[in-house]
Order: sequence, then C-alpha cells, then structure tokens
Amino acid sequence: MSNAMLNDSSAQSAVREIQIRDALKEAMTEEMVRDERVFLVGEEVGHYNGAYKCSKGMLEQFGSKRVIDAPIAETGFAGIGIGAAMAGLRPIVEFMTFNFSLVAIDQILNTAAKSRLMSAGQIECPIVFRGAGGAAFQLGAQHANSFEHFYAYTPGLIVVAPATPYDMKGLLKSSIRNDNPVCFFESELTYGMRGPVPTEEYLVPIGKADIKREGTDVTLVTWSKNLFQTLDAAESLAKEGISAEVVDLRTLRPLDTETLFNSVAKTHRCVVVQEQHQIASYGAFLGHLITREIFDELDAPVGLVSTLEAPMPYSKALEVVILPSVERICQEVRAICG
Amino acid sequence: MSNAMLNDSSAQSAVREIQIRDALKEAMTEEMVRDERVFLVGEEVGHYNGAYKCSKGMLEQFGSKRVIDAPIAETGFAGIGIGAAMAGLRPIVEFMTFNFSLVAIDQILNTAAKSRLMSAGQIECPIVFRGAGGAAFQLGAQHANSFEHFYAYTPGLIVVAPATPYDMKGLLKSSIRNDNPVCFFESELTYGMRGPVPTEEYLVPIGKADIKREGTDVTLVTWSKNLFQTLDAAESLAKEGISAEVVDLRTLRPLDTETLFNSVAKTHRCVVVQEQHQIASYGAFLGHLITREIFDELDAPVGLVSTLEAPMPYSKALEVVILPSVERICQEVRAICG
Amino acid sequence: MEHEVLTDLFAKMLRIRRFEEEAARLYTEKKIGGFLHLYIGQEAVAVGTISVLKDTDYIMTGYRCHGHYLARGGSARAGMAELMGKETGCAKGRGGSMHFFDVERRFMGGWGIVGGQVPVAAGLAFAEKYKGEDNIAVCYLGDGAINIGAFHEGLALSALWGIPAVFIIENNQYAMGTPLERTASTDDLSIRALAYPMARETVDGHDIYAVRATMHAAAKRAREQQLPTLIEAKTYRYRGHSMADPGKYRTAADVDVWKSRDPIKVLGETMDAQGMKDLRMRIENEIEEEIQDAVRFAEDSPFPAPETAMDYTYV
Amino acid sequence: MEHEVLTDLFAKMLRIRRFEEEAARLYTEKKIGGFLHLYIGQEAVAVGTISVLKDTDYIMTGYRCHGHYLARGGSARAGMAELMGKETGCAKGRGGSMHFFDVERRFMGGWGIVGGQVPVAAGLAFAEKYKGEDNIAVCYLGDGAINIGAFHEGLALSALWGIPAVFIIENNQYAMGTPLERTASTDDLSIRALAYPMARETVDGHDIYAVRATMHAAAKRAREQQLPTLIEAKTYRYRGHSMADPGKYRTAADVDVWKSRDPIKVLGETMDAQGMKDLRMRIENEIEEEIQDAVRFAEDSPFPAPETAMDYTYV
Ligand SMILES: Cc1ncc(C[n+]2csc(CCOP(=O)(O)OP(=O)(O)O)c2C)c(N)n1
Ligand SMILES: Cc1ncc(C[n+]2csc(CCOP(=O)(O)OP(=O)(O)O)c2C)c(N)n1
Ligand SMILES: [Mg+2]
Ligand SMILES: [Mg+2]
Repeated sequence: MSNAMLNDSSAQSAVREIQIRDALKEAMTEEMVRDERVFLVGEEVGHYNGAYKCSKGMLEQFGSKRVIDAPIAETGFAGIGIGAAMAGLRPIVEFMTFNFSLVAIDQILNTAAKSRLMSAGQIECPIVFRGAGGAAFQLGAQHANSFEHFYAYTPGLIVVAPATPYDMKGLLKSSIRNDNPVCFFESELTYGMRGPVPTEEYLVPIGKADIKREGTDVTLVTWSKNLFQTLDAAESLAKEGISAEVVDLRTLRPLDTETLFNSVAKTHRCVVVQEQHQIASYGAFLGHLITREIFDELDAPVGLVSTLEAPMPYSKALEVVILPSVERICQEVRAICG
Repeated sequence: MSNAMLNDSSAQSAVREIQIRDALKEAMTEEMVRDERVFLVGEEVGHYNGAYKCSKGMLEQFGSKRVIDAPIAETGFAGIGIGAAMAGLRPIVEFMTFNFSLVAIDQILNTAAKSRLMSAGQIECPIVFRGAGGAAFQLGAQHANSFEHFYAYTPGLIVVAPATPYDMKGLLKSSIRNDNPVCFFESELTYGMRGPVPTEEYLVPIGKADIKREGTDVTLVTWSKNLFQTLDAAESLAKEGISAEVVDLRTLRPLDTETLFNSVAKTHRCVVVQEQHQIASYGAFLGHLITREIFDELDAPVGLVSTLEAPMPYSKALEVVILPSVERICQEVRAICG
Repeated sequence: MEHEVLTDLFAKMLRIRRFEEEAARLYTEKKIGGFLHLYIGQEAVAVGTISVLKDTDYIMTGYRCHGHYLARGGSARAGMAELMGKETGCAKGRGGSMHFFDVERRFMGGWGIVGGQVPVAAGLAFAEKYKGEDNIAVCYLGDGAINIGAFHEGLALSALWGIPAVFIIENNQYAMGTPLERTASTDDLSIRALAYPMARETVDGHDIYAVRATMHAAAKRAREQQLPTLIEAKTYRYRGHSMADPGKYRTAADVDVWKSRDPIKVLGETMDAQGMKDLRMRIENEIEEEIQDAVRFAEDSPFPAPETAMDYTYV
Repeated sequence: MEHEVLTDLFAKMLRIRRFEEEAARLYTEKKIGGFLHLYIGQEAVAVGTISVLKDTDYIMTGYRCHGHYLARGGSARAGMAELMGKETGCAKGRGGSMHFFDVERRFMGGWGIVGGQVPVAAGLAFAEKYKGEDNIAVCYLGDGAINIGAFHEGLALSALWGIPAVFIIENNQYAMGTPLERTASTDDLSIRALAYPMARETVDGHDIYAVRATMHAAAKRAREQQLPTLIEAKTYRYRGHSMADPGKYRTAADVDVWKSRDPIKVLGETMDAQGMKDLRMRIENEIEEEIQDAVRFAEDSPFPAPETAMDYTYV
C-alpha cells in the first residue's frame, strides 16, 4: 500500500503519518470546534469511541449534547438528522457501516435528496452520512455490500469515496461544510492505514479527481480502498512494460469528467476497477460515459473489473475469488492493451 | 401505442384484447387455482380490488386466507412473505408502487436475495414482489422513482419488466412458478392499456428479450412502458429514412445478451432508452456491456436517453422536460447515426 | 375574546373547506393534475391544534397537507397556484398537492411516504432543543401510519432523547379503502404510546375546543418537560381518499353521521345563536372572495420555464 | 424423569459453552475469521426455550446464533467446520459464524441485520398456520433490536393476523458497548408489547426452569390461540460483544455477579447434590470428546473449491 503514499499527489511539507481513523476524527473535531451547529450521532460513537474508533475522545471533548450515542434505529436517527439539518443544524450521521444504511435509505433518497427541489429551495439539508462501505475480511453476505452507487444514482445527493488519509480528512471537512446532503464512504479495512497528513488545516475540494500515478499506456480508474490494489496492479504492470496511469475519482457525484477524459484522451485505453457487481454499477456507467463522450479517443473498449455476480460467501477460500484482485486487474489490462 | 400491439411478435390466433390489469389478474388467478401455495398480500389488494384494480374479484374467488389486505408496513409484509416462502409457500407481495419498496428493500436485498447462498441451498425463497415502477402524471418527486436497477444489481434476484399485456401475463405466470425471488415491474400509466392475449394458457420465459420491431440501421433497446414511446420514435424515424429495430428486454436480470448482441451486430448502432437517471443506471450498464463485448461491431458509441438528473418536479410543464420523450429519442438516434 | 376565538376558528376552517371544494372542482376540470387528497371533514384538527401554537413552532405532515398549510396562515393564492403547478405556487409548482411548503411560517411540508415524516419532524424539535429555543415540533400522520417502522423509530427516539415534539394521529377511520379494523388491532390507537415513556391522549377531532385543550396541554408538556405526546384525534374525511377514489367502501349514511356534527356547521350555528349571524355571513363572503381571487391568480399565473426544470436540485 | 431433564439441560448448556470456548481459542489462533459473537452466559435461554418445542417448530435468530443451533441439536462438527469456512460446515462455509443454518431441524438461521429476522420469523409461523399445521415459530433477538422498524412491523402484523409466533428478547444488558439505559427508555423491555394485543412475559434467563415454564405457556398460547407473545429473558454475556471487543465498558465484578449464578454451574452443583456426580463427570468427558473431535474434523475438512464461489446464488 506504500505506493499510495508515495504517489499521493498531496503529500507536502509539515506532515505527520496518521491513521485514517484519526484523519476522520481530526476532520470532525476541527469542524465541530469551528461550527457549533455540527454534531455527531450514531451507534457507539460516544462512550465506545466509535465501532472503529473514528470518534475517539470526541465525547469527552464535546459532551453528550454534540456526540450522541444512538440506539439501533437507522431510520430514526437518520430522519432526526435530516430534520435537524432542515432546522439549521449540520449533523454528521454515522452508519456503523453502510450495509445498515439500507434500512434508512428511504429517508436519504426520498427526504434528504429531494427536500430542496420539492420546496423550491425553501429547505436546505446540509447533512453528512458517513461510514464504511464494501467488504472486510469474511464478514459474510450481509456485511459485505457496496451501495455507493445507489446514492450516486440519486440527484440531490453528493457522494464522496476517498482512499488516502489525506483525502479522507480534506474531503470530510469539505463535506461537513457543504450545504447539500453528502454520503461519505470509508472502508473497514483501511481505518488503521497510515499516510501523510499536514499539520496545518486544509480542505480537499468535492468533485475533483486526483491522479495518484502517472502513466502513458492505460488509465486505471477507481475509488475508495480499491485504489491501493489498483496501484499495486500498476506497479506489477510496469514490470511487464505497461505504463498505467491511476485516476482516483475521490468523488462519485459530481464526477470530475475533465480529469477523467483528459487522462483517457492521453492513454487511449481505460480499465475501471470497482468493488461492485457489474449490473447497473457505477463502474459500468463510467465505461458507458467515457465511450459515449470520447469514443474516438479509445483504441479499445473500456475494461471493467468488478465483484463477481454472487452474494459474498463467508469462506476466505471463496471471498478472494469473488472480490477484485491485482491479478484480475492485470488480466483485464492485458486484454484491453493486447 | 398501437405500434406495440401490431408488432407484438406474440400476437396469435384465439386472442382477445384485454387490459394489462386484467392480464395480471388472470396470471395471478390461474396460478392460484393451479397451486394452493400461492397467495397474494399487499395494501388494498382485497376488499378494494387493488389500488389499480389488478386483483379485482380475487378476494371473492379465493377468500381472505389467500388474498390478504395488509396494513402499511412494507418491511413487515415483505418480510412475512419471505419467511412464508422459506417455509414452502409461494407468496405474491404487491407493493402499491415500487416507490414504497424502498422502506422494505433491506428485506429484499439482504434476506430474500442472499438466503439461498448463505444457507448453501438449504433455503429457497420463491416469492414475487410486484407493483408499478417509474413515474405517472404529476405525482411529484417521491412518487416517480425508478428503482428496478437497485434490484437488477443484486445477485440472487430475478428482475422482470415487461410492457405489453401479453408479456405481462406470460411473464408474471413464469415469475410465480420460478423458484427464485423475483421483482416484477409494472407501470401505473399502462394498467388500462389493451392488447391481444390468447384465451388458452401460455407462458413467456424469463430471460428472453423480444424484438418488437424489425429494423436495419439502429437498435433501440428498452423495457417497461418506455417500449411504447420507443416504438413511436421508431415510427417517426422511419419517416426520416432511419430503420430502427426495437429490442424489448422484458427481463433485466438475467439479461438476454444473445438477442441484444445479435441485433446490434446487425445494425452496428445502438441507443438505449430508459426512464432512469444516467449515473449507475441499468441503461448505462447496457451501453458499457455492448461496447465491451462487441466493440468491433459498433460504428458509433452506444447512445442513451435517460431521465434528467433532478428529482421529479410536480408541474407538468417541468415533468415533460425531465422524462425521456420521443423527440429526445429521435435526437439521440440522429446523433448516433449521423 | 371568546367571540374572537370562535370567529377566528370558524373562519379558518371555512377557508380550508372552500379552498378544497374549489380545488376539487378544478381537478374535475383537469386544471389540477396528479393526486388530490382532500382534508374536508378534518378541518377542526388542523385549525384547533395550530391555533394554540407559537409562530416559531414547527409543523410537518403527510400528503394530505392543504389544511395544515392554510391553518398555519399559508396563502390561498400560493396554495391554489401550487395545485396548478404554477411558478407562483407555495413550492413554485415543484411540490404539488402532496408537498405544500411555507418554511417562513415553519410549515415544513407535506410528505408522501407514509410515516416518513415522523422522525424528520422529531429532528426539527431536536434542533430547537439543541439550540436552546423553546419551540416544539408538531407532526401529523394518518391512522394508516401507525404500523410502519419510521413511526416506531421516531417515537422511540423522541421518548428516549426527550424531544419536544407532539405526534398527532388524525384517525379519519380509513387508510385509503381500508377501515381501521383491518389494519389496527385495536380501536384505541394511542396505545401505541404505551411502548415508550411518553404521554398519550385521545380526543374528538370534531370538537375543536377539546382539540385545542388537548393540544395546549401536549405542547406545554413538550415545551416545559421535553415530554413528547401521542395524540389520537378521531375524525373523518367526507370525500374519498383522493379524487380518484369513489369511496364505495362506505355508505352515504356513514358519512352523514359525522357530517351532522360538522365542526364548521356547529360553529356557524353557534355564531348565529350568539347573534353574530351578520358577522358570519361577512366572513363567508370574504372567504369566498379570497378563494375566487386565489383561483383567478392561479389560473393567470405562468408555468415554470422549461429551462428551470432542474433548478433547486443542489445548493 | 426429573433427573433426565436436569441431566439433559446441563449437557446441552455445557456443550454450547465448550463449543464456544474452543471457538474462541481457534479464533485467537486465526483459524476462524470474520466476526465471532459468543453466546457464553446466555445458554439457559436457548436450551431452556428450545427444550420445550416440537421438532417441527421453526427457530430463527440473529448473528449470535451458535447456541440456538446447538440447542436445536445441530452437529458440533458441522458448526466448527462452518466457523472455519469449510465445505463440511452447516452452511458449507458460505454462512459463517453469524449465519449458521440447519434447515432439516428447522433452524432457519442466524441473520445479521438487527431486527431483520423478526418479520421473517413471523412469516415462517404464518406459513404453518396457512398450511393448517400446528407448528409455531420462535424468534430470538437482542435488547438492541427493540427500537428498529422491522421489530415493530413484525410484532404489529403478528398481533393483527394472529400469527403463532413467540418473540424472545435476550436482554444481555448490552448492545455492543451500549448499556440498556442509553438505548431503551425503560428497563422493562416487554412493555413494547403493550402497543399491540399481544401477551408479554419477563423471565430470569439464568433460571432455566423458569425459562422453560415461560416458553411452554407462550408456545401453548401461540399454538392453540394464535396469540403471539413477547418474552424478555434477562441474561448476560460474559464475553465481549464479539472477539474484537475487550468489553472495557464494564468491570469484572459486574460480570461476576452473573457468573456466580451461572446456570451451568448451578445445574452441575445440583447434579452433585443429587448424587449424580459421576454422571456429570461422564457427561463432561463425552462433551469434551465431542468438541475435540469436532475441532479435528473441522481442521481436517477441505475448503470449498474456488470454482464453486458462485454456487447457490440461484436455483
Ligand atoms: C410507505 C408507503 N406505503 C404506501 C403508500 C401509499 N399510500 C398513500 S396514502 C395511503 C393510505 C394512508 O392512510 P392514512 O395513514 O390513514 O392517511 P389518510 O390518507 O387517511 O389521511 C397509502 C397506502 C405510501 N404513500 N407510503
Ligand atoms: C440494522 C443494523 N444496525 C447496526 C448493526 C451493527 N450491530 C451488530 S450487532 C449490534 C448490537 C446488537 O445488540 P443486541 O441487539 O443487544 O444483541 P447482542 O449482540 O447483545 O446479542 C449492532 C449495533 C446491524 N447489524 N444491523
Ligand atoms: Mg386515515
Ligand atoms: Mg444485547
């Protein structure tokens, strides 16, 4: 995973290496200090310091008025967050993981996302829904869902899915300051991952992709933790003489088509890497969009590496088969470049 | 809409013209007569004869044991249906519209779809979730959702979205007999639409697309009620000298790639028409898949006509702008064929 | 004073009644599209409850929202224009009949997913408590909404967190074509509150004075003790579920039982008996003028420009 | 007779205890992956309730499911193999610790979305009533599950439709790191049943005879009167929420209070007092052998073949 760090375009002076969970905590803490209206609600966020320790110490610092342990009632506390946002607060609603956002998804898609248009701008809903998306190790079928595309599909929502500690902090701060409802995706497997983060305050803008590795032969497009296996794939492809550029989208909605198209227009080949099934996925949409918009730039169809079309089995012997892998990425790149 | 009927490849002898609501009722009634284990549950399906009169007279015929009026508790009655299916029954769960399936979607994606794999085949879940999807006239933002792709994304589910009375009846019967969980999409706007349906019993197989109009210059791919505007578009394109073939997918999962690819391989051009937003949509997936699999057959990128990227405004002056139209279909076809 | 209250309540209820009777007419003339759910028969609930609230209290309800909007003082012109999908509507034609908004008056809308507004309304009250304001939120829902998860979660969290909200079940006896006995396993809907440490009340929704008294007490509990209340107001809708519903599931006689106690009729008679007949007739005329003006205003108003179809999607 | 029951209950509880102690050890040795939620401390609830059921009654629970699976007679070998993700597991390695299945014994799984199993279990009971069978369904859930919508909807419909189901809240005092007082606004969880026409019971989950009596009565109500019951069994988990949880939110002393009344210890002592010490020791040895054999079996079993990764997705 060191690649990610080496290639983190954002790495700069006065930096420390911190874990993603701490980058997230710093983002929330700084914004809560800055703005009284910001508060955090979710299961285990307070006394337990967060199921993944992303809010460690925040209860002590801000008290139970602003760091609120919620019962298991996602529709209830998501809905309360939405109402609070409509009334002028700026809630951060943590889903222990986005697997559990499904029992609250009606509130997010039908209330938060639509409230501004339905009221012709009378209502604003500045709220952040955050938590981990995707699979971890052997959590079984119900705890390995990727749902970021359900949210990215929905007009009215902003969807952010960063990978590195630097991007996590900078984008979470921007999300909290954004006046639209934002779904912010993290990854269980990378909360402990370290990377350079400046000591001074900074923001990463929503809607800007980032080139995490320069290359000339093929553009690899990805987001979230899959960035790291994609960078590893780029590394091994380099040994085969294939120079891969890696575009980290960071934001899924709005999509930074400029950075994406420029890269593909340069390499003329593209492979999307996603931890999603293929049908009606975000990656398939990218494949279509690139083809539709810059067809003449393409020397080959856009490749796609996805989760296989089955619910996630528990056994590690099967999980590795279902999930995208460095090897499958390399195969698809060879197929596209061959 | 007469096109649809004229070109209904299935039109045959001994037929009557009946409404879609009656085609659906016949399908459910025949299957309930045939199999004691089949029952219907949903809001207003009994005494009220269905919000859209799709179950007219069924309560009288089968009694309240098998035609069950449910309170407004979609998670509750969808979950009960799933449990009943696991215990050997074959429920038909009606959502008044699929807009309201969102409050029950966790049960469908996390329980019904995954139960067989999680139990390694010990559990089967033969259940049909049916109801109307998509927009009607001026129902506002919360009643105009298209969610068929959320279900089509999910391994373990079958997703059916027919357009004509003939296909509705034949596919609903096949869905009820299928041993997997099936999501069956209808359309509020076409329940009253008439078309030829044989008097004798018949089935339409799941997973087979149907060419509703033959053509040579471009393949128009669609499903559900958008078939009719697509056929109208094909008609007016014909006047411009563009011969469009219209592929009605009828089933979204599993996808009939053979029929689809053969048609595109013949016309070398393709435009997908969908009542969905673009990002992470089913139509964008089709665009990607066709390009990835038969790139060399394409003389142009796959076109896509979608719902615009905004929640549905109520005013008719705006609704027509947001939804796909014959004119927008023709424009996209001209762009692709130009 | 007592006279003023009486007059005011009569006028507010009649205004809603006439607004919707005109809306029904315009719907049959196809000048209004989509679903149209009339509040006719239930006016005493919205008018009675809202009449004892502070201007800074929040109100949220379901799709049967015209009555609450008007009772809160929403403009008849903007309401009628909204029904016709005009740019001058209370949601600039974006919301429609089910989704009226008047955020300036803290009327936070009409919402379409049954029960979905319950936790959201609790969130409005949560915010006021967070800010240290002594405003409350009032949430209206139908008898059909008591079985859905969002209702339970909203109430459970309101009780747990001491949220200053009042939840009012407008039990109009039917959820679409479904009479209560087929959906609620009890005819006392307020028992749903027994599952939580929360107050509960049942009130005759046709008795506007009783409605006011009940709401006053509940608002006080919420405001001063952060104790939420679940109120069941027993009422009746005279029309079908929506304009599309002929209401075959009940007889005219069933409806007449309630019409005979119609709160507008009752208050009108009281005014006459108290020698305010002239005042009553003047009020009726004023309201008639306001409604007819609203219809003309709506008809003369422009539709939103096509190029604005996607406006208001994002800030 | 009484002796046989005592012995049987003791053996079944000890079997669960030892199975999970071994599982914990194997987890620390990384032979088991994912989440591992131990039932240790709650054995009397699963064993007591299931011991009075018919073989044809259905059972469904949450992700803390080993105890119910074993109490129902599930194979220790298949259970241990499942934990290791082996082809010989009770779900062929597809389910894992949270998703045990033994459909032949009508153990319908281990489910992972809190409260999600409630309506589904009601559906199992619904089906038996539909078929005219006199089987019931028993659904287990945690104290953390009483605030979620699926719980409410499942109970509301069960009460309304007279579904022969029994819902058992295993109140082990914590939802992950959250003690009850922060999530339930009451310490009597059975009051949730007051919202519906439904029976309710509270029982000491460490008193296996009381558990049996309560379950027996509830099963009878469900079987004979189609009247569902909500039972709160007050119990305790000795270990953390899962192997990942050190359980810092409570002291060893807190745990010892419950351990001092440990049902396995209590029944073991009773056996000794009743002169069945030899029998007890024989049982302990037999169970030890069964568990060690299960571990060997699991370790020697093959992993599923990679090419079968997508099997069982569709019929
Ligand atoms: C979750 C959900 N399911 C179904 C519907 C469709 N629906 C709209 S109104 C209605 C009946 C509601 O009745 P009630 O709550 O009593 O309110 P009323 O119409 O009587 O005011 C139904 C089933 C919906 N809007 N939302
Ligand atoms: C809907 C949902 N939200 C959150 C979670 C994450 N989660 C898993 S177990 C758990 C605590 C449940 O506690 P309880 O119901 O008391 O059961 P116990 O673990 O004590 O047996 C939580 C929050 C989940 N699985 N499902
Ligand atoms: Mg009602
Ligand atoms: Mg617990």
